[in-house]
Amino acid sequence: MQSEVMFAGFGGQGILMSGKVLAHAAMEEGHEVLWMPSYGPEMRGGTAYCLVMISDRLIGSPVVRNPSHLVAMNRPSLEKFAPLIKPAGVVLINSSLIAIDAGREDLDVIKIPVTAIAKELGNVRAANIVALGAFVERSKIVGFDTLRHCVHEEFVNKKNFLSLNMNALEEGKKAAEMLPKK
Amino acid sequence: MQSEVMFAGFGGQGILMSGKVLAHAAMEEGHEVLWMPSYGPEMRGGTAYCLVMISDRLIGSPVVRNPSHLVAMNRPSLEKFAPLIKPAGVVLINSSLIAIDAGREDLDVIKIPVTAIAKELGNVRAANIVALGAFVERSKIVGFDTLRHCVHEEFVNKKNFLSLNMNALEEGKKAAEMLPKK
Amino acid sequence: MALKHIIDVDRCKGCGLCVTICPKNVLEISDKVNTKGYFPVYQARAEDCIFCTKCCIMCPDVAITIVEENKQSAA
Amino acid sequence: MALKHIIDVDRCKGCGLCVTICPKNVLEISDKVNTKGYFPVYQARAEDCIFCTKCCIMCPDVAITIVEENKQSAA
Amino acid sequence: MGKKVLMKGNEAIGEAAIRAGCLNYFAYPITPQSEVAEYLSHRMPEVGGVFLQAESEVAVAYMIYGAAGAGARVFTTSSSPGISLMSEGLSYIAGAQLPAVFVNIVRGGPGLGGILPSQGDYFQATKGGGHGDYHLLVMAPESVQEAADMMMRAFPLAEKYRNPVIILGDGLIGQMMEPVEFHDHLRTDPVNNNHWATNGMQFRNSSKPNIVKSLFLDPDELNENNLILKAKYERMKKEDILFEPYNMDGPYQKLIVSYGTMSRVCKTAIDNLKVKGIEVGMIRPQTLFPFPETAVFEAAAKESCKAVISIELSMGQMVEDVQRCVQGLRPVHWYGECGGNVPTPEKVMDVVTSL
Amino acid sequence: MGKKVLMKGNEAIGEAAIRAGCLNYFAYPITPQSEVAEYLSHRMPEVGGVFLQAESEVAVAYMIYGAAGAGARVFTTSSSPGISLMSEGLSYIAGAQLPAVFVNIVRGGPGLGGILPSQGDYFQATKGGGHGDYHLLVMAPESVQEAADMMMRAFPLAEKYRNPVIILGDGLIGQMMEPVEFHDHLRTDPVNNNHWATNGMQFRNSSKPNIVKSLFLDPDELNENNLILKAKYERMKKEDILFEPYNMDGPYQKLIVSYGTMSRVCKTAIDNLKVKGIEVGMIRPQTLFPFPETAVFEAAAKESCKAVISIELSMGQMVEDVQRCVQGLRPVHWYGECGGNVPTPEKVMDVVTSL
Amino acid sequence: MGKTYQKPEALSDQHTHYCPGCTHGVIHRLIAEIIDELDIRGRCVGVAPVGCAVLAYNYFVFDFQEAAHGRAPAVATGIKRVRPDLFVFTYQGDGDLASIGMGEIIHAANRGEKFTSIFVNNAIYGMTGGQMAPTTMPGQHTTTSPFGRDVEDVGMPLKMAELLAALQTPAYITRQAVIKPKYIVKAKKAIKKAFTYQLEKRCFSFVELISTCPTNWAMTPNESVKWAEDTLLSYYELGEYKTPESLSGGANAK
Amino acid sequence: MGKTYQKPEALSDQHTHYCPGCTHGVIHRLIAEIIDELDIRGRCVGVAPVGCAVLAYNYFVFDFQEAAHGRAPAVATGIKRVRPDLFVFTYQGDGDLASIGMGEIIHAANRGEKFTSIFVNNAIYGMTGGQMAPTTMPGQHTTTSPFGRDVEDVGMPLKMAELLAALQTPAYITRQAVIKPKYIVKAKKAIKKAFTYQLEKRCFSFVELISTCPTNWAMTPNESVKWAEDTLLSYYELGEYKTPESLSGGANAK
Ligand SMILES: Cc1ncc(C[n+]2csc(CCOP(=O)(O)OP(=O)(O)O)c2C)c(N)n1
Ligand SMILES: Cc1ncc(C[n+]2csc(CCOP(=O)(O)OP(=O)(O)O)c2C)c(N)n1
Ligand code: SF4
Ligand code: SF4
Ligand code: SF4
Ligand code: SF4
Ligand code: SF4
Ligand code: SF4
Ligand SMILES: [Mg+2]
Ligand SMILES: [Mg+2]
Repeated sequence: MQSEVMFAGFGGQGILMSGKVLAHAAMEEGHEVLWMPSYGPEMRGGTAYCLVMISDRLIGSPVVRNPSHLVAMNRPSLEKFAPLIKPAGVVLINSSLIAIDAGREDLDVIKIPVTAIAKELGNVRAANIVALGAFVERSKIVGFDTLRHCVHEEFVNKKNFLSLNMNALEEGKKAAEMLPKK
Repeated sequence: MQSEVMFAGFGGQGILMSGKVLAHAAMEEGHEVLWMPSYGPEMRGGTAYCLVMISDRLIGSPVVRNPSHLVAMNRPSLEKFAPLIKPAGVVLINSSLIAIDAGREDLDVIKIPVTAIAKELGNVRAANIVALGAFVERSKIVGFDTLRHCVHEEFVNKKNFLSLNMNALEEGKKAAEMLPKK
Repeated sequence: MALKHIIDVDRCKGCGLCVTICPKNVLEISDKVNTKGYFPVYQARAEDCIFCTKCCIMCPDVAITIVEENKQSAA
Repeated sequence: MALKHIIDVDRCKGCGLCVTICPKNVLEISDKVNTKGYFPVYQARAEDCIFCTKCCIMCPDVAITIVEENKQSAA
Repeated sequence: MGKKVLMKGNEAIGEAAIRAGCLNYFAYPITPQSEVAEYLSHRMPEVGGVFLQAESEVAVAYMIYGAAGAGARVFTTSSSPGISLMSEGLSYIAGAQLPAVFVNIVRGGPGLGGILPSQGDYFQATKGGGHGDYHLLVMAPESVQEAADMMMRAFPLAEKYRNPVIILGDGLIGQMMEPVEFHDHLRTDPVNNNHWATNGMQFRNSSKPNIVKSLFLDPDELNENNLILKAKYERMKKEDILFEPYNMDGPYQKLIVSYGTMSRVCKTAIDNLKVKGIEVGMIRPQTLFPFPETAVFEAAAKESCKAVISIELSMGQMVEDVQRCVQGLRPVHWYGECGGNVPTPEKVMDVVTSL
Repeated sequence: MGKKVLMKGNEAIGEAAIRAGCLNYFAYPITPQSEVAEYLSHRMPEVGGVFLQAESEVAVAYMIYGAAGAGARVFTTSSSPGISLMSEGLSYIAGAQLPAVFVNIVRGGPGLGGILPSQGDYFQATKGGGHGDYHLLVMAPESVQEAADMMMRAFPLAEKYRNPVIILGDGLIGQMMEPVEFHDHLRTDPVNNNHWATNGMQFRNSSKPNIVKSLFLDPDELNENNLILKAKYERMKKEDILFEPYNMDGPYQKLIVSYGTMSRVCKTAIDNLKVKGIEVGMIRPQTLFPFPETAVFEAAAKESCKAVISIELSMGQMVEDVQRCVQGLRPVHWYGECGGNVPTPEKVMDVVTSL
Repeated sequence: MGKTYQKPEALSDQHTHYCPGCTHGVIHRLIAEIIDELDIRGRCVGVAPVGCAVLAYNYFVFDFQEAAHGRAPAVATGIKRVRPDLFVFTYQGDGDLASIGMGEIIHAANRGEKFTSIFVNNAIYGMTGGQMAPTTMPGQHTTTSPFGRDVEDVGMPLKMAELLAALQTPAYITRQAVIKPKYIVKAKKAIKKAFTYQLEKRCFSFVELISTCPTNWAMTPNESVKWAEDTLLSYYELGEYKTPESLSGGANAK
Repeated sequence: MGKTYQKPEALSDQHTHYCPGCTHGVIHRLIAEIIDELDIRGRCVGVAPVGCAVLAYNYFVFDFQEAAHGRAPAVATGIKRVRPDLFVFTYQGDGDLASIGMGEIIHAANRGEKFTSIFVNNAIYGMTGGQMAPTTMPGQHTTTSPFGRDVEDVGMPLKMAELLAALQTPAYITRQAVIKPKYIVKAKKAIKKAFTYQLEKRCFSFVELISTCPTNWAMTPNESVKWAEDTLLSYYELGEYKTPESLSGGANAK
């Protein structure tokens, strides 16, 4: 079994980091993982994304046309990637910044105002971790405790941001829990 | 039929030019010719030389281990090249600067004090043309009139040197004529 | 001939340089995203504008133009 | 201890720089070729030499040395 | 081996060099490998090593020359245009027989090209971008782990042969994170360099100067130097060819030759085809020079094999080596893409089955 | 054709360029080709052309890029290390599809090496010293006359393909004098460059800017550019292969493949062997890229032929192309010398007869 | 009172890829305005660098060549030598011009090539993600000077205008800034002067422009302006460093 | 009165390949003398250029590296960074250092690399047969400036000492000559000072030495000395251009 998660949004929205935390958690759980970012000058003012691949066996091709899931932090990235997601995939829409829909019926779309939630927590930059919490809660792609552990590790050396992000993770989880089960 | 003439001496002795004039003359007479100089930093304070190849048909290899003839303007070049000359080849020794012999019996060695002759003509730099005149007179490798023509062409734009070198050519010829025929 | 101050909302990247530079404090950043995802600037106090072109000179994205009103009328 | 002015004939390239530079006009170019084909310098008026080392300082080929006589005696 | 950490290829390359005892790094930034420099700009001071951002790649090559010539273990990283600028330097380093490690995180070319994954520098690396008769020892990893492993292997090989080693990655290898386990530190110093390095006569108790140079004005000496080099390359062919056979036990009808990022895609394609009952074998060269000539020949010679295909992220470079090795025994095909689009496993399956 | 004059190869190269209508020359001195610059430093002013001694070979490559990009006919000359320094530039020029002519009077390498004749830059020229998928059109003269002829041919070819052309000579070709007859002046201007050259919009009555570049950040566009290049190289293989068969009519038992200076020696050797009753044939590639693949294959395939040998002034470079073309049909041997000693005809005879 | 302002014709409609607040955009605009004013669009060739301005050719409406990293002055030399009737300028960043391209800029300036170089000094490598530039300030943190530029280790920031002014060949060398309108207005005058010197075939001309890189300085655009004004301008003094009229060697003549 | 003089130990017995009267030999000797005097032969590494001094490694009795044309400062940087305990100098001609190697020398100087560059300015490319150098004098005939250097076309001769003195990083920069004993004595003092600065780890040091090339100037050695004194010294003024003690920027500071 292999699944792929696409994280996408503006540069500066912490896209690469949430992907990395997820990859870390999957690795901790003994999976094979691969994290691949977009890179280079196209990042200037454009869409940044990263793909996290999680698998039970050695990961072959790092090139995936149709990822399993999507975390879309802004509108251009939803528009770009939603059409590519495999049927039944979880698609998280940051409804604070995205007013449109995924435009597909065969996906498990969850709309969460992650930016607004982060703002309420005191720092808009934690939106990526809110999204991560919500996404993992919905997709169950890794265990939540592992995820908590990995978020902790990520921020343990940035003391000012640790509790902010631990809270963000829980708030994301909560927001997802409140959605109707599909 | 192909023959090769090696001109050798110090840098500054006009070695390359006398070779070039000979090549020119041979070309004028309808032969295939090739002129190959030594080049590069080994010229600094060392021995300069050039090889003139004259042939009735297309010249193949420009690499010749055993030239037919030698014009040696200083001692190191005589020592270096005399052993390589084909039997019966003409070897001109500039006896003004070279006190030794060719050390071979099977060559047509002619000793001419070309530097001294040039000095008498008023310019030691004409020694190369004295040598050329003597060598051609002895070897008959090209017609002397053609040679005169080519020396003239070479110096026609350096008016100060024209008559000097025309004289040098004749003096070289004379010096060779005075030697016993072999 | 009256002058008109025009902000091309979709060229604006919301950098805020013009806001700081405006001598009359005319400009503010909007809270509505433009098509490129930026929050563009707008003339919050258009009536104070003296058409000094400082904002035009500062703007790295040539998002602001000032034209003579009648020339624009056709638009 | 007397000084001795020695020219290594085979190092000398006959450039003549030392000849010009010698304050006592001691040096001249020889008319005998050395092994490398150059006409080396020699002390034409050795008795005038004041061992000022100017020629040593000038010589690009370190062809001239000045030593204390007794040190050389072994050579 | 330590515990697994999740690391970018570029960072793993930097870390592996340190573990290989290489504490000297000179480089110039270029996408997609700048993270190596960024990583080492704080790691080198930590371990007491040398980190210097040079003014250009031309200068980098000669800083490497100087440092290696002085007997130090040293490496650099760059990407395609930067490696081109090092061509003259690589030729000098090979000619002077200095050990040093180069990493090329290849991007799309020619010219400024693009920054996405490419294998367009195969010729440059294996046939010698610089002038004269020399070869680099060329390795190509297909994963972050292998990139780290090859780095640690590269230094001893460079020193064994006194020859530059180059590792060819691409933007995927450099930019992606995968779990990686590092080997233990190699706590060795460069060996034997007292014989040739300019490390100061008094430090090696010698009164004989060492000269580092590639100038041999005398043709016999230059020929001699070239024969020494040639002998090394022949020795590499005997002792240090590396390749991975993949699905080679079955009765494969097609043989893929493919390396690096591209070979991972091919592996997935091969696995998928196997499920469909189609057997395809693969030779994955891990050293591109020395090239696994015999392995490719023998694999092609296998009875079941009907065709060979070289699959590359280039317009057809390795295919020439494959053709040379297969010696007309089987038809040799080529498939590739350029510019940064890495073919999908599906595309590879199509291409292979339609042969 | 005019009358025969005795001229150095280097000077003939300069003169031929002028006759080919190329009035722009940028270069940096290096033995053994500095005479080209010395010649043109007075000839260019005479004909109203541009002569500039650049600060380095790196700069030369980009002066050529700029001048060619502006629509001018332009060329340079250098020798091995200088060409290495142009690697990045050559890749840019090929990527931007600019026509220009380069001359490499090859010297012994690697590194500073020596200055005597060598063919050690075969790989660099034919496989691409720079990064990325591109090729130079490579020609190799064996005489001063042919050097001049190839120069005149090089410019139209460069413009036909919008691709750099390189001529590989060596110290013999550059330094020797032979009689040479020049073709009449080509009084043409570069054609079609209004479509792409940055020659000023007003001068071509256009309101559309022309852009000269090799950057294609979009992978599809970069792939497209590479496909255009590939198509050109395929076209070269169809339309512009040049080679000379020598003594190919008889029942030769051995086939030599050899070019440039080396092939002249081989011709003498073949003639001498013929006198002794031994028949040896030769293919002399005049274009090294495109390589006369079919000609070599067919020549090797001839019944009488028992062995093929690539004879080069290198440690074995062209031999790889020969192997590739011969496809295992006949054993392929190699003989070569490096460093500046050109083998004598006698040595070649020995080698060939002992096969 | 009040003035009009409109986008110059030499500038294309295309939106730039520059980050919000990046002053590359300001410089593009100035160049385009002057080219309009001098009416030389039809014979103008720009030479783009490798750096954030690598795509500059998309933003202007005249011929352009994209050079290799650092080599724009050689490219411009090639163009100008074979076509002296064209108007040619290079546009280069500090990594491009002052690091890898040092040889080319000094030699072009010293030969007195008759083109203009616009030098965008933002004290960092923008394009590649914020590495140290030769012009990075002492103590400035970058991705390759994570502890701040250590002048003991890598020396003081390079002052290109001063360096080029030390050459003997007549030239116009000036340093300006583009961080606030008052500087921008002066910068425009300087660029126009530089272009005019070229049109008059008088000399090589060089305009250094102190710029910002909010993204890699990790500041907002407004913070960037302040930092540039406070920190950069006190080290990189603005002014005319050399004019073709000044005695050869300028301040540096001995 | 009277003194002794003997060949320094750091100089090998090998006869040089230099032309008669070429001052490369003088410089070699000075370097060797100072290395003897400072007793640093055992930790000395020289870096040879490509130029007539390409074979310098044959004439000294200590470790040597032969660099590529122009790249000696990069090579020296490599050596000195990995082995700060070694004593390192480059020896470079004007083609090597001032033309192709411009980028490397400026950056090494600006980083304050702790090695010494000996710069042999003979206003010509000696090795390759007398082509124009960046330091060739206006009107000087060379094989690539057959009508004399045309400053309208290729600019004024480069003054390397002045140029490097315009850098901010502390350094020792001096120009001396080796054409007559009186200059040679001073040149030796300057080189010794430069070496000492290196030994004290204080700064990059640079000694430009006005030299002759009788062969390619087509003069006798004595004529060469005269031409150098009359022509070169009036353009290339001798003196100390910068010391680590002088205020940063020296004469050039604004
Ligand atoms: C030969 C080469 N080396 C390195 C690079 C990578 N590179 C691209 S842009 C750049 C530096 C850009 O910095 P700067 O010139 O200051 O321009 P900015 O982006 O700051 O405007 C570098 C190192 C390259 N493209 N080519
Ligand atoms: C890359 C490269 N370009 C050119 C050359 C050829 N070359 C050798 S020495 C030299 C110039 C020598 O002049 P200079 O540096 O002034 O030294 P000099 O001989 O005058 O002492 C040149 C251009 C080379 N060897 N390598
Ligand atoms: S024109 Fe002047 S007053 Fe009006 S908004 Fe712009 S800066 Fe403010
Ligand atoms: S300066 Fe321009 S881009 Fe920035 S906020 Fe103002 S209008 Fe928008
Ligand atoms: S030591 Fe002085 S006086 Fe004696 S020869 Fe030399 S220069 Fe003349
Ligand atoms: S200076 Fe030296 S080489 Fe020259 S003539 Fe005097 S001793 Fe001989
Ligand atoms: S990275 Fe810096 S220089 Fe580049 S566009 Fe962004 S702000 Fe401008
Ligand atoms: S060519 Fe000039 S620099 Fe070279 S050794 Fe001869 S005189 Fe000296
Ligand atoms: Mg910058
Ligand atoms: Mg010189």
